[in-house]
Amino acid sequence: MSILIDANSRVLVQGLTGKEATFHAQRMLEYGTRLVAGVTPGKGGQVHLGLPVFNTVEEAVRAEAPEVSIIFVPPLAGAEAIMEAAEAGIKLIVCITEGIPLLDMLRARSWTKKYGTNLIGPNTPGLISPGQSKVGIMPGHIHRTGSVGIISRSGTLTYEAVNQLTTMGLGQSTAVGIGGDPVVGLKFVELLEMFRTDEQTRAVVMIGEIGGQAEEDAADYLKASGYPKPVLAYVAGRTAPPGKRLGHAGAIIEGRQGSAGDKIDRLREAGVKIIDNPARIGLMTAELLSARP
Amino acid sequence: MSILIDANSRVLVQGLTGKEATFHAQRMLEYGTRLVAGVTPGKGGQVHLGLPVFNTVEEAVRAEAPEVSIIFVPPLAGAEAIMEAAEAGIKLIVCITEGIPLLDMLRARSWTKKYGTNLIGPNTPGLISPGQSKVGIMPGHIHRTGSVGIISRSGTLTYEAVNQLTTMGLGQSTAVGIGGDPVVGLKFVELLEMFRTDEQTRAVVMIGEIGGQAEEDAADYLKASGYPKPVLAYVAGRTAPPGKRLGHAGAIIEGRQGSAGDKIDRLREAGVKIIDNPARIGLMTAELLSARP
Amino acid sequence: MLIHEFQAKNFLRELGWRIPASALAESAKEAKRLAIELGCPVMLKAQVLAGGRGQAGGVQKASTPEEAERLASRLLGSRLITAQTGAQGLPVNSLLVEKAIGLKKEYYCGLAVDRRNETLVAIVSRQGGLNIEELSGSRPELIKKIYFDPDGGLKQFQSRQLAYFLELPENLVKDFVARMKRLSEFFLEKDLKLLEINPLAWSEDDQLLAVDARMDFDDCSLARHPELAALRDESQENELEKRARRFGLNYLKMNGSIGCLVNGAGLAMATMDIIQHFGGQPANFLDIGGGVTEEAVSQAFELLLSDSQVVSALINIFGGIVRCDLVARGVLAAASRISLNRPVVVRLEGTNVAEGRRILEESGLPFIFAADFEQAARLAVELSGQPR
Amino acid sequence: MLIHEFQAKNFLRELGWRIPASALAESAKEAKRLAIELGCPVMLKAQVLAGGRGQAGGVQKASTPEEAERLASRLLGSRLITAQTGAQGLPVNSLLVEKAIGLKKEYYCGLAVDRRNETLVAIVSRQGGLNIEELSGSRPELIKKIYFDPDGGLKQFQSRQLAYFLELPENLVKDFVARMKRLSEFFLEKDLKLLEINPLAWSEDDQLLAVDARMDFDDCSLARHPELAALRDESQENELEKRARRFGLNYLKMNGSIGCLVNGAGLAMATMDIIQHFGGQPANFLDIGGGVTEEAVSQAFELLLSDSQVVSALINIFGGIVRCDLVARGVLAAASRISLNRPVVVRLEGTNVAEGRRILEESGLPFIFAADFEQAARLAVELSGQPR
Repeated sequence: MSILIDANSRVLVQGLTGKEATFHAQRMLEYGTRLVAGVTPGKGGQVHLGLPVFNTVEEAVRAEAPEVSIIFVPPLAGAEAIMEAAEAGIKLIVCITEGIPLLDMLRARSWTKKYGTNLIGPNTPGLISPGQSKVGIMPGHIHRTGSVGIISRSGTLTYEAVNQLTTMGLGQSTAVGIGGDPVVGLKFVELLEMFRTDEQTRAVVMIGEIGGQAEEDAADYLKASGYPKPVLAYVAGRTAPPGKRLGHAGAIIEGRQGSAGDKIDRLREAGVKIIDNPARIGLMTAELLSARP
Repeated sequence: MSILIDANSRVLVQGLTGKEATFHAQRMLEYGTRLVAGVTPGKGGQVHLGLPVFNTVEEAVRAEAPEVSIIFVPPLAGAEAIMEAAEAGIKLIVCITEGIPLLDMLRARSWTKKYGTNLIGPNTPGLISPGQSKVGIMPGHIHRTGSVGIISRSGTLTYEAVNQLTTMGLGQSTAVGIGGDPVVGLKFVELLEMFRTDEQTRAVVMIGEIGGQAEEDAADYLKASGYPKPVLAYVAGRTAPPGKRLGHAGAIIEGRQGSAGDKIDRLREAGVKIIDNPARIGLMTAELLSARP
Repeated sequence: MLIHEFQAKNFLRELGWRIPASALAESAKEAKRLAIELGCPVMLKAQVLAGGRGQAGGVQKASTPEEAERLASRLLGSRLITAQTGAQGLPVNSLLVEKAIGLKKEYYCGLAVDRRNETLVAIVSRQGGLNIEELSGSRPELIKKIYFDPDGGLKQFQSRQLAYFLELPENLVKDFVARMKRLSEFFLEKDLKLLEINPLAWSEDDQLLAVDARMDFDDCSLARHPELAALRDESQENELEKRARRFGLNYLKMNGSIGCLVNGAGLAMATMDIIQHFGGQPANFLDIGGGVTEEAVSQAFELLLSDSQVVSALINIFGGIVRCDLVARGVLAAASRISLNRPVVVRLEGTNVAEGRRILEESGLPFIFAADFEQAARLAVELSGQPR
Repeated sequence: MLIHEFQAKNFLRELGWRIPASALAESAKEAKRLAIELGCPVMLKAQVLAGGRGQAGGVQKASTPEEAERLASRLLGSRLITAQTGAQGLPVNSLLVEKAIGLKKEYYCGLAVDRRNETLVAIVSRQGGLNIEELSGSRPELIKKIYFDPDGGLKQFQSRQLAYFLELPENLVKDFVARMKRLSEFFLEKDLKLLEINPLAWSEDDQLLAVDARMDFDDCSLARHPELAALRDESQENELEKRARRFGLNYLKMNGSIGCLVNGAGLAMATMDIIQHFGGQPANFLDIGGGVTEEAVSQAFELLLSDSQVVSALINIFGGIVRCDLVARGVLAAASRISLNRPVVVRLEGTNVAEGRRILEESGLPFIFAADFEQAARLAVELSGQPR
């Protein structure tokens, strides 16, 4: 079993008829993802990529019962798209949209908490359970089904990590991009907890970066839970200067908080195997797993 | 045991130094209520009626650890007073203030729900566990300790009911005025549930009135729960014309909803003993109780 | 506090809603002039603060300016009796003269407080012009409700859900969503309890049109909205009720013969109920409230007796916050101004009851004292000439 | 987006806050004139978009108009290097000339996003003028935080808690509460990420005074606040970074010799890290982003090479949304405009990798292809003359 999504997950695409959404929806369909509907206000009743299009998520849910929604809408419409999906009863929302205003996201997070909805992102490449379902924009072909869980705050760096793992013959159970924004939904702690009880997953690779406290929280969680599976971590941004935002809105060392050094120290203390060279994520994972029965 | 308050309840008075609050705080002290502090912004550090006064509820809670707060503040400050008490960790708030704007109360209710705080009122005479504690503005001397629980949407009509009971030799476990506004905190259902498991309480008298759905909800609850104790009800406003507000902001028959007739029918169906003559609340309760072992 | 249709429409116009061209007429001549200006046919709409105007003849269509003048002269100065006004009706002091517009479809659109769910609700119906409550009983499938909270407000996606439920043509969906946003913000900012656009219409020239509107503001919030308080039309209120309000009293005229003066809304209702229980008819609901002054009690008592239908009076006080002696002094003050020519039954209980009774007894006036609630009611009914 | 102190103070003034009398000077003469007008002593405050101005000599006191002129002529036109600016500093194009005011007490007051708790926070400290983060480490007892959510806003009772924590004199509590209400509404309406009044002061004439202010707006929200976007002072930005922003690129100048062009912020950071891991020094952070065009890639590459510190370049692309062929074409477009006089290591992977590689190979230009991430980094470091 993977986490969050599997071959049966029924997926809705919010903003389906847009250019980017269309492109990625096609890739998802090719990958085998079970897309069941799209939503674009004003285009209800149309058929796009063979999928029925609805004006509202509510209508789409009534007609096609998706459990998962992937959001491709403009930044200023992002928070409302999340709220709409949450209120309509979607249980897992994957928000690809980048550049959603911070206060909008605080509001959207209250909604997902109120409705008990799992949110991935925003500003995430999404997630994939290789061989089963891809709900995201990552290149599907680099993945292989396997036993390594991946949780990452980054996009392309995750592809890099996945590629290294696959090259080493290590497949993935589920790879989740949690998004690079200051406020995102599921973070390391929640996902580590899901991987903990996932039988398919034998080890977890965390890809962190500077900014925020998510890695520190993960370290605390791992320590407190006596985590039963090996965890490896690479934290990007050791060379980052304080006070400067490195691309991701969340990747900024503010005052004394959020430096890569601190995060690495905390994770190491919690028993996590630290990867210093980002080109050796695959190699080190393979070594660690082969050292175990 | 009574419900909600007893002789040990530590009580804070918000707005203590005001005229009305001072008057009623004195009556409460005379009754034996364990008042421990007051709050009036700008008067922190003073002593009033022998009680320490604080600028904020937070400070009062830190210093005197009240669990209950009774609010006497002007209507436009009422909702904030409730929020302040809830955020400061007060577990039972009794809001005497009348005339709090409706939207303010919707906001205050979200806070009390978020903090898991019990709210009585607003626009309530408060509540009393005779012989133990009075957190309200009712005349204490008409009450006697005993086994009848009272839940009422009205003020003076409750005094009338209590007086009749006491005259018949029937004391009260706890008498609670839930308030006459359209939006109030604890209603019949929650309080019936508390009386259900209260050993001191042998019977419950409900005093309802036109408007809203609280009596209907109570009927549903009583039916569904197989309520183990006898319940009597008087519903005021049989002669009320539809569309006209009778004093209480909540006492209005809107469209088809909220008429006394409907409420009485629903309660009767749920096995409640209906009192037609409001002068015979005491008598009918006595008859019912004497018919039981 | 209800405001008139034309006042509500002024707000809607400010909020970007389209409304049919219209203006207010206070004379038949003006109505004719406006009919000419606007172009016939026009609707003449009586500006009274009650629903059910249409069925009561308060909304009339005029095909010519002359007809407008004729109808207006009949309506203006009359009292309109609708299902919601009571038998006395309400005075028609002005008419809204409004261009009659061809409509493709009519809807209902409302914002309200849902007290049971303790939240706000936006309601639309595919059929407009009707009573939404009746419709929700008989044709629930025509109605959609969306709940929202006062802090978060109505979201655009929620308005879109309403728009698509109404099956609005696509070019009106955006209009509707944008207007609902501002409308809900207005609702929150101005502390409304109810706001209805009924009918909301899709006009023949493909516009979204607010054909009639109703706004009910929260009286409790008027202290922070003086601009709203200024909109109150006192001509639409009963004279006695108006006087009562000025003294903070809750008074409501009824049609019986027993005047009641009670403290507390619940006890006042119960007093009315028990009077009826013993075969009498209450002349009024009157709650003097908790924070009452001697002066207000005095006014209350005078007001009560100024109702010529009153044959007997019943003072029923259970002192709590209100002290019996204060009530007694207030009653005496009134009695010193007016002649006490009808029997007054007095029942006092609670705070300072002895002092209150003493004051009334020592006045030498012919009060009839009752020992308890039931006896008081029986006596009052008896003295009203309608014994059981 | 940070704005200048004087811009932030303009907002504060509109919001009802008192600020010391002040005006902006762009020349030493103007500074002198203002010093005369305001009355000495005055403070001269360099308007640069970075903190730490005081310690860096960017805030000076002048006791006479002549001293003001002298100090101003020294500051204006210089570059101020503070702990937050980097080695190049920021140009001082204007000075705020401000009346020096006697203060009884100084506090800190801030509104911020608390990303960990996913909510907003109001923070005050009994000591002002200092760095709040350092203070919260060393003297947490001086600091009080109140959390609030963007929908409900900061409540008055919460501001009262802050005021009483600060032990403000009673007559300033109400001022503080009223101003915090408007300040927090402004924060929400204008999408701020951080708003600091530091120091907030209790002046000798018993006023509540905002002595310095800092506002940081959310760049993501500027699209809905054109009036804010207009406040951007581009003179405070690095030329290369400015050019990059115009093409939607995330570029940050560093001090090393290896220019990097990467897609994705995480991979870009990792590329910098691995360069250092192998003993090299990155010349920049450059993320071309996901929605990049050929034109933007071309600009990015040109920009990268326009940094004269760059000895070797590393193009590291893992194609996902971004296609390798698009990147290749963009790079070629740039190479056709500028001379490729430094070694460029290319590592392509992912979407359309074969096509991308083919395009670069067929160009005949001397790109150095790497098989994987590690090899690419090693090569770039080697070619930068800093082999391991």
